[in-house]
Amino acid sequence: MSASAATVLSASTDLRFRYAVHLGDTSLILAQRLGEWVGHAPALEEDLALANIALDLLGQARYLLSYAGEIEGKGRTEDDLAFLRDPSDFTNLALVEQPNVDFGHTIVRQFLIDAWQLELFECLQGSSEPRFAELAAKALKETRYHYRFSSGWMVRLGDGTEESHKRVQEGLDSLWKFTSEFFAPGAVDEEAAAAGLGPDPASLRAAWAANVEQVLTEATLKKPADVSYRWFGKRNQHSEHLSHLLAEMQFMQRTYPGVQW
Amino acid sequence: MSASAATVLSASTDLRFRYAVHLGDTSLILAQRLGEWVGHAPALEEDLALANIALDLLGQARYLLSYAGEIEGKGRTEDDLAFLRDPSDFTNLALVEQPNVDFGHTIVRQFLIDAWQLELFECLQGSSEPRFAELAAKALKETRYHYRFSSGWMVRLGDGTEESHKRVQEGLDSLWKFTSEFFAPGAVDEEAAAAGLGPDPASLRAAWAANVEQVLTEATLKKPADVSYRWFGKRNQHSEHLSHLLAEMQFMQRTYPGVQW
Amino acid sequence: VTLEQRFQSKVDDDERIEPKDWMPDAYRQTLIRQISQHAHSEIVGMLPEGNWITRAPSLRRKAVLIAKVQDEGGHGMYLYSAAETLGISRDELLEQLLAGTAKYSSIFNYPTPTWADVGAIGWLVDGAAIMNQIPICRCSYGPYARAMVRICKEESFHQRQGFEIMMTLARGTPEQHRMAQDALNRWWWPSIMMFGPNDATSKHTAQSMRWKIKRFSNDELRQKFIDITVPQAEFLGLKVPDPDLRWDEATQHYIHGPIDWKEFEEVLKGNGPCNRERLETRRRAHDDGRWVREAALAHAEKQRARETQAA
Amino acid sequence: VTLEQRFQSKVDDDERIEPKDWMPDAYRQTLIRQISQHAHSEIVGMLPEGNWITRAPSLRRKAVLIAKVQDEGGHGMYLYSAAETLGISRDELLEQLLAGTAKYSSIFNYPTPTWADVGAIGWLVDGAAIMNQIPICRCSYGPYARAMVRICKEESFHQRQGFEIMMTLARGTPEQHRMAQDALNRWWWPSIMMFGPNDATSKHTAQSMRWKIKRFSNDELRQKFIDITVPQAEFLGLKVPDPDLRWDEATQHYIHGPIDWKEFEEVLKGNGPCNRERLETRRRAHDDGRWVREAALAHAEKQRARETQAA
Repeated sequence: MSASAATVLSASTDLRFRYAVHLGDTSLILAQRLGEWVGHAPALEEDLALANIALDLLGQARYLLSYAGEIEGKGRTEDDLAFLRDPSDFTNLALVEQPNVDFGHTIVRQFLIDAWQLELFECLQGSSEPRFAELAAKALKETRYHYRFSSGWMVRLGDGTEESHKRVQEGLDSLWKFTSEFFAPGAVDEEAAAAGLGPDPASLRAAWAANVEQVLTEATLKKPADVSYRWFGKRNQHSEHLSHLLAEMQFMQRTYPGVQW
Repeated sequence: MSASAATVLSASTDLRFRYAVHLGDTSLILAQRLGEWVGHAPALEEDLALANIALDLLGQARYLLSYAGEIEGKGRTEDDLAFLRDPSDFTNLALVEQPNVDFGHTIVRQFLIDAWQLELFECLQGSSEPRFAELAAKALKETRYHYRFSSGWMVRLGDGTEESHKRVQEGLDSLWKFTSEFFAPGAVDEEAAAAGLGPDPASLRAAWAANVEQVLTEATLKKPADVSYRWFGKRNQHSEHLSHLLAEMQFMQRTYPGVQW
Repeated sequence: VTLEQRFQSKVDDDERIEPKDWMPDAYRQTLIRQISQHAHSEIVGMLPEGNWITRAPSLRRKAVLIAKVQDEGGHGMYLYSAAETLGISRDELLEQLLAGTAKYSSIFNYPTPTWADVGAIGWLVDGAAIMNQIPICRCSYGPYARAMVRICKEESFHQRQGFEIMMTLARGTPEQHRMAQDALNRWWWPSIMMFGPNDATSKHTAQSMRWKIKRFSNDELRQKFIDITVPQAEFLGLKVPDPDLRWDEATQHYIHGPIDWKEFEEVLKGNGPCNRERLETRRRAHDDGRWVREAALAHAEKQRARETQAA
Repeated sequence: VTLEQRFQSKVDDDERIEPKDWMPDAYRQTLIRQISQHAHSEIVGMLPEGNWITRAPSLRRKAVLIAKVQDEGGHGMYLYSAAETLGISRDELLEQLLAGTAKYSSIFNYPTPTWADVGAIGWLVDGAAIMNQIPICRCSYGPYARAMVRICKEESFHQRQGFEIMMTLARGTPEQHRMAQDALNRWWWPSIMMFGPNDATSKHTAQSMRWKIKRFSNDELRQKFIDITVPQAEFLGLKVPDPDLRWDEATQHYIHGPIDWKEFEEVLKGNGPCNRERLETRRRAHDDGRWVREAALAHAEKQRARETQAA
């Protein structure tokens, strides 16, 4: 984030809006997925922990989408942005919309994104936009806790039983391709970096990879080969899962438009 | 159906509307459930068969809901009735909204309802309302085919392997309680019977039970004990599954109201 | 004096019984039954409201709902811990729940077909629960009483949230008002029945009163709940679905119509609208989670072995 | 004359080769590969459109969509049967599909995020498929040619339905128009790539032409498709997402911009947006259905035993 004061000032309203929505969508959609677990987790402790992570992420999403609505200046609220946009308007990372499948897949998804958010929020604290910096400081503390939970389970499952190892390795193999999006150029986060709003996505890779590799080693898991996957949620390219998730999430607001709840 | 000409004439528009909606909802919701199977069945032949049954049921639903909208005279179409009513307005039998779970549950659900529709449509052919009689004649032929499929699978699964026997017995134990609704009084079908529109629900029980018992015997399955279950879809009392099913089914129409597709 | 007499006089003097104290076996068994039943209710009670987490109509409501359901899980944890002080493990208790031999509050066998049900549960079910639970904060058994203090605080918070949902709906659009009224229609009688059978037919009351596990009779608590709740319904502009309900000047109480105890018995026997679904859901979560719990154990075992080897 | 020469002269004379006829092994293998690939494409192709069955926006569209996906399953059946006449079983073919060793059309590795995708698949994907398949109705191998006649009839019906969905959207509300344009943007290039690599790099063409399994080159068919489809897009009021696209008076053809063959290769290699999901879905259906297939076999076995005993 080495943008000069001049570029900082030029970070347009539109860009700040889109960046806030991108980060907010990622937290929101992941919160929605984790919310599906509540009442159904493998044990009571995990149920509470997943609910907790969902709550933190939902808090981030509300902060970011409210801010986005505010700077957009068209009177859209956090709820308008969450419930009244079409799937193709969402710019969350595609990883977070992937289904829960089982606890193993859920933990892999969480671990990969936690490790990324650790780096993201660390850097975002230095954003030229105080609102992003403020969010990042709070979210970083939360993410450290999430990461402790998810990396702990990566190790327990990877280095647990034969079955748990197999399941979590499958989850890893299945979800790995979505991590290429974290660091890929050509989307709003790159623009945001150029304007000093946030970190250059590519710059997060080294620390993320080192972190992930260390945990995978401890978990006796095999790091999947990198593939050139290029369908990115942050470029509005989503899997089929997102529209199903949104159909459920948005149903009430779509059915009763303009109503207070 | 021994109503006199006088009662026949007095079968109010409102009653015909509600009866058509009740029967139409049952076919519609079951079609929706079967539609979930398409592309996911145990083998290609079953995939095609389930799609076929879904299509027949959907045809029945369209006929009945169109007719309901017509006699209601408020300009509501089959789509308005299918996509713009709330769960509590639906009067389908609760059995048909129960989730697919596995092929065994799906077959049990289908078999129980097929055996009921056989009797229903047989009698409904004599409805004082020609439109119901016409629907019944066509639907009866379809139902005979559905019943052949579902009863055939009941026997194959019940008298197949240990696992298939266990699964289908579980499905039967789980779904049996919903059959009490078929024959219970105090809902629109009883009113319809009094007005000569359709059969007395209780009158269908003996033939249904004989049929079911025979198939269960051949399938080496144990008939569950009757329980006094009294939450009935036809009295607008639904399980939690219906609102999820409708949220998915209705999403497009709810999101884009008043639009042609 | 016998142990039993000493025990009873402590109870009579409003002293707390603690885990290491001597206690009659029947007292212990009654407490295990009651606490575990309460714990199971919290766990099963996560499901009807949890059903709306993915569909909550605003982000704020979603957050509040997740937090509430999470609190219920937390209550389950405190209560299982309280039960464990009486010499039974959480695993044993869970097994009883999943085997269908332990009870939980019948109210959770009713479905939540609409969003208004989330409001109605908070307002009525949590309201009735508080009524039942506040006296237990002074229960003779220390760990149970202390758990209950914490739980009651959170419950009354939930109850207010539920009431607020109902108020928003009742004062909202006609559809919302209808949704709220429909939920009240469906939850009123089951809530009334949460206090258990009439005193005349309730079997545990007398002994539990003597032991100060229970401090008011079922009918007393039910009456208290109705007296508080009916004016709230009026305030909301909703109609309590009891045609016989009337205010009685003489007793200064509301008189309610006859309760359909047959429905109560049926739901208790397992024939409620969701009994089977609730247990199946819990069983599925338990079964699907087995490999995870096994992995955690296996990993802990490996860690221990490595540490031993290192030492 | 050798068997091979006699075979080739039959082909040259436009006589049909039938299952019991002698044929070169390479001809048989080429056909098995092509027919099974086609069959697999029908089966996997049920998934992207099937994704919208539960959410189709009207009952009529739902019925049409179910029927269409069902037709695709039916096409899969005919084609597996045609392949079976060449001495390979459906089970073997399915195994290859699930093992990931058999190919299917890459187009089905793209997702259907919106309803407009159902229209776009009918219009573009079925349109391209027909272009590929019509010549196969005159293929030298009888069972394949006959299956294709039946399939082509249904496909052109599907194509019209897809076009009609697109028309309704393109002429509908601004949101609907946007949905249609977005779908065209996403499906255009993958459809163009359905015809396979440029003739210069295509390896199977020459021999297949000689055997009359193939009658036009990839580029010929692609050109034909573009020439027909571009005016349709104009008629719909939609913009083809190719900035270089232009009508060439001299050749009386549309000239298209460069194709991103790197994307084609990536999707072929398994790195498309849904490759993994499609196979996992098929595998799950297969695995979840195992107990059912086993039960059917076991029951048939029991029946046979009973009949033998009775006889």
